[in-house]
Amino acid sequence: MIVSSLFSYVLVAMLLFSIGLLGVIARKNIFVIYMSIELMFNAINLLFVALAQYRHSYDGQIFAVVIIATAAAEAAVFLALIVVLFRRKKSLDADVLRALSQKEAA
Amino acid sequence: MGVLSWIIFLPMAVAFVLLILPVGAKATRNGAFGVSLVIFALAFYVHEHFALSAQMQFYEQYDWIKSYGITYRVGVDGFSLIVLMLIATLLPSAYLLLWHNERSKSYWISMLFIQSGISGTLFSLDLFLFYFFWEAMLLPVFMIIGLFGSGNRVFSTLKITVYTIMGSLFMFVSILYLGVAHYYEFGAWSFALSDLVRISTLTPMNQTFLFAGFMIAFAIKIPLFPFHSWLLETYSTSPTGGVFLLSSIMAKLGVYALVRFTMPLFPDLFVAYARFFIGLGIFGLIYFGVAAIVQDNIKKMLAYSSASHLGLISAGVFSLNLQGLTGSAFLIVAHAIATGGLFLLVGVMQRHLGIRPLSALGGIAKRAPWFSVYFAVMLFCTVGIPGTNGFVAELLIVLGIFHYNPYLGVLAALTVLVAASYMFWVFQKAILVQSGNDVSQMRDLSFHEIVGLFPLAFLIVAMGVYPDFFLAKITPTLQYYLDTILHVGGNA
Amino acid sequence: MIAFGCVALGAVLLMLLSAMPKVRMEHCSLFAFVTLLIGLILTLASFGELFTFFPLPKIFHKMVIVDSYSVYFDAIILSGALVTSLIGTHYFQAKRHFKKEFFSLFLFSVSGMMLLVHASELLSAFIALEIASLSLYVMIGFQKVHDKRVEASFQYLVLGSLAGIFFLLGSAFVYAGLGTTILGEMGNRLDTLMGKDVSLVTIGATLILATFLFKISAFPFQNWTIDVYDGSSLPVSAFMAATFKVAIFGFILRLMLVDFDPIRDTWDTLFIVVIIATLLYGSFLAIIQKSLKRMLAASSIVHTGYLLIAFVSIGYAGESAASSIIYYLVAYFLSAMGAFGLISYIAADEHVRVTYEDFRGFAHVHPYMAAMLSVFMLSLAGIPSTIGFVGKFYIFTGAIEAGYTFLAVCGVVATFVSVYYYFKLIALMYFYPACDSDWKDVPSLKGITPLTIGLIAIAIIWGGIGNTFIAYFPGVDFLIDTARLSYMSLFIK
Amino acid sequence: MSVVLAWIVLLPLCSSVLLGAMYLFSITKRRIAQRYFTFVALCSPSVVFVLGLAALRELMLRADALHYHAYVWLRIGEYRVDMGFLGDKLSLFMVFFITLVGGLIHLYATSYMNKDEGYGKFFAYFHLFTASMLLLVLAEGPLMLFVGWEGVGLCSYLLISFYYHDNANVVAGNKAFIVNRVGDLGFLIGLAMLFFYGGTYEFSYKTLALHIGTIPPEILTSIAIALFIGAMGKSAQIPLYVWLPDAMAGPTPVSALIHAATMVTAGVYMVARFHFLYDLVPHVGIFIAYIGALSALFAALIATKQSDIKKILAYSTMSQLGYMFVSVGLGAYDSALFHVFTHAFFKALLFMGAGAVIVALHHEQNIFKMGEMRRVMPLTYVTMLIATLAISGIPPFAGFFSKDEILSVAFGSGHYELWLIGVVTAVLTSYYMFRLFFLVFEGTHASHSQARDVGWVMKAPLVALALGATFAGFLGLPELFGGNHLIGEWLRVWKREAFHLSHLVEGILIALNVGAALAGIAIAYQKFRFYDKRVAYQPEGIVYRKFYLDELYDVLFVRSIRRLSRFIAETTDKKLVDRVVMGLSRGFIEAGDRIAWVQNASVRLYAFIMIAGIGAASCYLLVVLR
Repeated sequence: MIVSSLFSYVLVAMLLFSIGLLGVIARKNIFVIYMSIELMFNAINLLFVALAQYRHSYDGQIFAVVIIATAAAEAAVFLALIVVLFRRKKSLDADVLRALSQKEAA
Repeated sequence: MGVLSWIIFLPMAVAFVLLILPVGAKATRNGAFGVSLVIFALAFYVHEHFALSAQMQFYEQYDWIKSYGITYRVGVDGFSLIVLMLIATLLPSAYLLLWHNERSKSYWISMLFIQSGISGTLFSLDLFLFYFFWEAMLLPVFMIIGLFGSGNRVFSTLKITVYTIMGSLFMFVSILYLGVAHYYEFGAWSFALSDLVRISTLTPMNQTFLFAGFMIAFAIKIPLFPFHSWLLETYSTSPTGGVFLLSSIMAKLGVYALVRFTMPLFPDLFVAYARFFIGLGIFGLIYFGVAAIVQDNIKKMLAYSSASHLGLISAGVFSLNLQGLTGSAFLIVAHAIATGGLFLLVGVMQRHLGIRPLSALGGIAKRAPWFSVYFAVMLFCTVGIPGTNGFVAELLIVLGIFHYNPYLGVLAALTVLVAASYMFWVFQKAILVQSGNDVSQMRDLSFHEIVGLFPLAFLIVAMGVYPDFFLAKITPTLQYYLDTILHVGGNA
Repeated sequence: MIAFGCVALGAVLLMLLSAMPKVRMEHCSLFAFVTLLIGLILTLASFGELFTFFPLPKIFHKMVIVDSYSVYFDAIILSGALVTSLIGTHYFQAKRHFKKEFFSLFLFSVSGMMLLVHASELLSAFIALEIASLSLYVMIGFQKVHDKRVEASFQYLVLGSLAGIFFLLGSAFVYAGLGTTILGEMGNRLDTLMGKDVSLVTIGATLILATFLFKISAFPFQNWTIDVYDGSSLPVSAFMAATFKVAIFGFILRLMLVDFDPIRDTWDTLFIVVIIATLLYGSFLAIIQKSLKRMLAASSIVHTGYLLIAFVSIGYAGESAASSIIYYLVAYFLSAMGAFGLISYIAADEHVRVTYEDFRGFAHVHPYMAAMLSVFMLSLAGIPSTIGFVGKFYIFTGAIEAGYTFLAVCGVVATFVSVYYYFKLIALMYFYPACDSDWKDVPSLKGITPLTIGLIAIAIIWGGIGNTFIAYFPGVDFLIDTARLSYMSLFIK
Repeated sequence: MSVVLAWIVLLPLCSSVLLGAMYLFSITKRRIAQRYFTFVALCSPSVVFVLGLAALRELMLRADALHYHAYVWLRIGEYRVDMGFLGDKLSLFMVFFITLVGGLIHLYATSYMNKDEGYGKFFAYFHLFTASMLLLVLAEGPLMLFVGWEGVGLCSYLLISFYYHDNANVVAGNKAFIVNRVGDLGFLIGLAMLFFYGGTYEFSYKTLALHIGTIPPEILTSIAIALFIGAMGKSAQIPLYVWLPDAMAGPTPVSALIHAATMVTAGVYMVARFHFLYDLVPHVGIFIAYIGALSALFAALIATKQSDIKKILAYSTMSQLGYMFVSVGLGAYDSALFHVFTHAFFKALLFMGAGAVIVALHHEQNIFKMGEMRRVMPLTYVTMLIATLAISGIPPFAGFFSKDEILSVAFGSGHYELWLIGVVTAVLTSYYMFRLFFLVFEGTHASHSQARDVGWVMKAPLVALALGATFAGFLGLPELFGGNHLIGEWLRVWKREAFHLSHLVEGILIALNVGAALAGIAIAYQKFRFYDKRVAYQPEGIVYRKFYLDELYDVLFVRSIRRLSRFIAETTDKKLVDRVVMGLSRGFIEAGDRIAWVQNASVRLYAFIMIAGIGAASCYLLVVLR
C-alpha cells in the first residue's frame, strides 16, 4: 500500500520534472523557462517529501525546506535579470540573446 | 658545483645579468663572446682531464624533485666530449662572424640561453632533465628566428615550434612510461638513464611504441626523411645565427641523443630496426641530395644538403660497428663545422648583397678572395675531398655500412657523387663565374671574420690529415657502446 | 572553519557597510582584502598537519567537517580570492560602474566555496554551491551597461540552476537508495549494499557528478563556459576559472574517494569518453578563437580535460593521482590567474573584447608585460621551466601509472595543439613591429596589481624549476608533500 | 734515409701552401713581385727531382724497397691505416719521370703564365697537384693512394677552371671532377670490398698481397672491375672519357702536365700496383685490354676530324692510354709503364709545342687558321717534328719502341684482334698527327701575319723533352736490336708469362708497324701538305660530332637528374610531404570552425545538450548495471 503510494508520488514528481525539462528546452519565453525551472524544483521537493515519508526520517523534509529557501533566493536573481533583459531587449524571447555566440565573437 | 654545471649555467647567469643591466647590444655581444671563450677554456679543461675510458666522468648529481626521484645528474663520456669540444669551438667563431650582423641585444641574450640549453642537453643523464633542456632550448631559437628572421618568418616559426614540440611530446610520454615501469619493477621512482636501462618488464609491443616515441622526436629534430618539411621554410626564413644553430648544432644533438638514449634503452630494437633506419638514412641522403641540385635559393640548397648529410650520419649510427659509429661521430663534427661555416659565410654575403637567388650572384671570387677561399675549404669538406675531415668521416661511414651490408654500402658510397653534384654548381654559379649581375657591394671578409673562420678551416684540414689524434678519446666509448650495450662485436 | 566564519562574517559586515554613504569603494575592496588575508592567516595556522574533526557537533551534527584536506583547499581558495582582489583593484578602480556591494558578494561566494570543501553532507554541499553560484551570477551580471554581461549572467543562471536541479535529483536518488546523505555514512551503507543492485545510487551519483562536471565545464556541459567567461568581466572570469574549479574539485574528490569509491569503476568508460570529448572540443574551439578571453575560456575546457585524466586514474593510482590533481589545480590557478589578471590590467575601458590582433607588436612597447604574458602562456602550454610543465608531468605520470597511457597520449595531442594557440600570442607580441595606435592608454607598471602579477610569474617559474638551487625553500616537493598529507587526512576514521 | 720519401711529398705541399699564402697576401694587402713566385715555383720541383734521384740511388744500392712510416693515420679497433710511404722500383720510376717532366713543365709554365694575374695561384695549384701525384705513387697503401687519387682530381678541377670568369671553363672543370667522381665511386666501392673481404687489419699493399688469396674469386672479379672503373675515370677510357677533351680549357702547361704526362697515367699505375690482384683474374685483364683497345681506336677516329689543336692532342692522349691498358690488361705491366714513360716525353713535348704555337698566334687554337709556322718558329718546328714522329712510332724515336713492344705483346698473347686494332690505330695516329703537323707548320700562309716566336724559357724545355723523346726509347731496346729491355727488366718485379716470339716474327711485326705508320703519314701528306686554307673547313659527319656521345650523356644523365631533382623539390616535397603536414593542421582548424556553430549562445540548445548527455550517460549505466 505504502509502496504503491510512494510509486504514485514518484510518478507524479517525475511527470512534473519532465514537464519542467521540456519547458526549458522547448519554450522560448524567458519567463516560462524560469517557471519550468521552478516546476522542477517543486518536483524534487515532492520527491524528497515522499521519500522522507517512506523512510520515516526527516532528512528529506529538511531537504525540501532548504530547497524552497534556495529556490526563493534564485527567484530573486532570476526576476531581477528578467526585468533587466526586458528593459534592454523589449522582448522575452530567449533566442534573441545572441551577443555571446561564436558568430558575434568572430 | 662542478665544471659541467659551470658550462651549463654560466651563459644563463650572464644572460640574466645582461638582461637586467641596462647595457647596449655591443656590450651584450662582447659579453656573450667572452662567455663563449670561457666556455671553450672550460671545455678544454674537461678534454685535458678526460681519462681514456668509456666511463662517465665529471659526474655530478643533486636531487631535484625527490617525490619522483628526479635528479640533476650530468656527466661526460667520449662521445659527448667530442660534441662538447665541437660546440665550444664553433660558438666563438660563430660569434665572430655574427659580429656585425645582429645589432640587437635580445639576439645575443637568446644566443647565451641557447648555449646553456645545448650544454644541458649534452650532459644530462636523467631523462627528465634531458627533456627539460631539450624543450627549453627551443624557446630562444623560436625567439631568434621569429624576431630576426626574414620573409614569412612568423608562420615558419610557429610551424617548427609545433612540429618539434609534437615530436618531443611523444618522447615525453615514452620517458614517463619508462619511469612508471621502473617504479613498478623496483618500487622506486627514477628517471636516471642508468636506472631506466635496467627495466626488464617491458613487452616487445610496448618497447616498440616507446622506441617510436623517441625516434619521432629525434627524426624531426635531425630531420629524417618524412619529417623534414619544416626544414625549408625555417632555414630560408631564419637569420644566419638561427640557421647556423639549427643546422650545425641542434640537428647534431638529435643524432647525439639518438645514440646517448635510444641505444642503451632499446638495444634490441636498435639492432632490429638498424636495417630500416640505414635504408631511411641512405634514402634521405640521395633524396635530399638530388633535391638540392635545382635549388635557386642558396639557403634552401644548403638546407637540403645538410639534411642529406644527416641522413648519412644516422645511417652510420645504425651500422652497428665501430667504423660506422666513429664515422658518424666524425661526420657530426666535420659537417657541423663545414655547414656552419657555409651558413655563416652565406650570412656575410647576404649582409652585403641582401638576400638573392643564386642566379643573381656570381663573380664574388674576384671581389672577395678570402671569402672564396674559406667557402672553397668548407665546400671541399662537405664534398669529402681527401685531406679534409669530411673525407675521413664519409669513408668510415661507407666502410661501416659496407660491413653491415655490402649492397647498402654500395648505395652509401653514392655520397661521393651526391654532394659533388650540387656543391660545385653552386660554387660555379655563386662564387666563380663572372655573370652580368652587379655584386659591387660585396666586400671581403673583415679581420674578425677571417680570424673567426680560421679555427674551422684549420680543424677541417687537421682532422683530415691526422684523424687518429682526434679519434683517440672517443673510440673507447663507442667500442663500449657496441660491446656492452648492443652486444654486437665492435668490428662486426 | 574559523576562517570560513571570518569570511562569512566579513561578507555580512561589508554588506551593511556598503549601505553607508561615506564608505567609498576603495574602503570596501580594502576591507575585503583584509578579511581574506585574516582568513588565509587563520588557515595557514593549521596548515600542514594531519587532523580531522566535526566542528560544533551539537549544531551542525555532521554537516561540516574540518580536516587537513579541507584546510589545504581553503588555503588555495583564499589565496586565489586574495590574488583576485589584488589583481582586480586596478580594474575596479578603472571601471567606475562597480558598486560597493560587489565586494560583499565576492566574499559571499568565497565563503560558499570554502563551505563547499568543508561540506560533509549533500545538503550542506548544495547550500554552499548555491551560495557560491548565486553570488557569482550577480557578480557576472553586475555591470548592467553591457549586453554581454547580462546575457552571460542569464545563461549561467539558467544552466546553473538546471545543474543544481540535477544535483538535487541525484541526491534524492541517493537518499532513496541509501537513506542518508551524510558523507562517510553513505560510503559505509554502500559497502554493506555491495553485491546487491545499487543502480539507483549509481544513477544518483552520476547525476551529482554531472553537476560538478557542469561546474568544471567538462563535456557535454561545456558550452556555457566560453560564453560566460567571455561575457563576464575579466577578474570575475579569472575568479571562476581559477578558484571555483578548485572548490568544486575539493568537494568532488572527497565524494569520490570517500563515498562512491565502491562504485567508481562503473564510470571509467564514461569518463574516458568525456575526457576525450572535452579535450577535443576545447582544442577545436580554442584554436579558432580570435578573442583572447574566449581562447582562454576554451583552453580552460582543455585543462579540465587534463584534470579529468588525473581524476579517472585515481582509481588505480590513488595517492599520486589525487596529489597531481591538486598540484595541477595550483599550476592552472596561477597561470590562468596571471593571464586573466594581466589582460584585465592591460585592457582599457573601451576594450570589452580583447583579440589577438590587439597584441600585435605589444612587446616592443611594453616589454615587461609581454614577458609576463609569455610566461603565463608558456606555463599554460606546459613548456619546461614553468609550473605548468611540472603539473602536466604529474598528470601524465599518474595516468600512465594507472594504465591509461592512451589518455596520456590524448593529453599530449591536445597539448601540442595548444602550443599553437598559445604561441600565436607570443609570436604576435614579439615578431611584429610595434603599431603604436592602441597602446596609448595602457597604464604603466605601477601599483599593487602589476606587482602581484609579477610575483605570480616568478612563482610560476619557481614552481617549474623547483628547489634545485636553494634548498629549504618551498618548491615543487613541498606542494606535493602537503597535497599527499591532505589526501591522507581523508581516510582517518 | 727513407724519410726522403716523405719529403718528396711534403716539399711541394709546403711550397704550394707558401705560394697560396703569398698570392692571397699579394692580392689583398700588398702586391708581391712575380720573380719571388717564380723562385719558389722553380726551387721546389728541382729539389724534389734531386730527392727523387737520391731515393732512386738508395734503392739501387739496397736489395729491398725503401719504406717510411710517418704516423698512424687512423686506428679503428684493430683496424689501422698508416700514413706511410713505399719506395719500390715501380713508384720511384714514376717519381723519376714525374719530377723530371714536371720540372720541365714548371720551367715552361713560368714563361707561359708570364704576367698572368693568377700567376701565384697557378703555381700553388701546380705544386699541390705535384704533391698529390707523388703521394699517389709513393703511398704504401690503397687508402693513401686514394687520397692522392682524389687530390689530383681536385687539382685538375682547379686548374681546368683556372680562368673561372669564363663559364665554359668552370663547366669543363665541374664535368671533369664529377666524371672523375663517378670513377672514384667505383674505386671507393672496390676499396671497401678489399677492406671488408681482405680479412687483414692493416691496409698496405704488402699485407693485402699476402691475404689476397683468401678472397673468393667472384668477389675478386668484382673488386678488380670496381677498381678499374676508377682507372677508367682517371685515365679517360670508354665510357668515362668525356671530360678529357673539355679539360683542354685549362692553360696549356696544365694539359701537358696533368692531362698528358702524369695524372691520366695514374690509372695504369694503379692497375700495375694492384698486379697481385689482377694476376689472379686474367679474364678481367682481357676486359681491360679490350676497353683499352676500343678507346684507342675510338679516340684516334675522332681525332682525325677535329680542328682544335689541343683537342686533337687530347684524343691522341686518350688513344695512347688505350695502348697502355691493352698491355696492362694482358699482364705486360712493364711494357705499359715503358709506354707511359716515353709517352710522358713526347706528349708533353707535343702539348708544349702546341702551347708555344698558340702563344705565338695570340691564342689561336684552330689548326685551319695556322700554317707556315716553320718559318716563324724553326726550333719548335723541329721539336714538334720529333715528337710527331715519336708518337707515330717511327724508329728510332721513343714511341716506336714502346708501342712496338705493346703490339708484339698483343700479338704474342694470341689476341690477334687486339693487335689488329692496335695496328689500325697506329695508322690513324700517324695520319691525324701529321695532319696536324702539316696544317700547322707547313702549307700556305693563313690570314695572320703578326706571329712572333716565343722566348728561350719556353724553348729550353722543348729541347730537353725532344732529347727525351728521341733517346728515351733506347732504355727499352728489345733483344732484336741487341738491347735488353732495360726498363722492362728493371721493372719486372712481378711474374709475367713471357711471350717469346721468334725474332723473325718480331721483325715482321716491326716492319708492319712501321709500314702502317708510314702509310698514315703518306695519306696525311698528300691530303694536307698543300691544303688550301682559303676554303673554310666545314667538317661534317658522325665522326666529327664524336658519335654524338656528349649529347647522349647530356640527355641520359644531366637532364634526367635535373628533372628528377625538380620533381622531388617541387612535387614530392611540396605537394606530398608538406601537404600532409599542413593539411592535418589546416584540417584541424577547419573542423574547429565547423564545430563552432554549436557555440551559438542559445540557452535552450545548451540545456538540451546537457540533458542529452545526462540521458545518454544514464541509459549507458542502466545497460551496464543490468
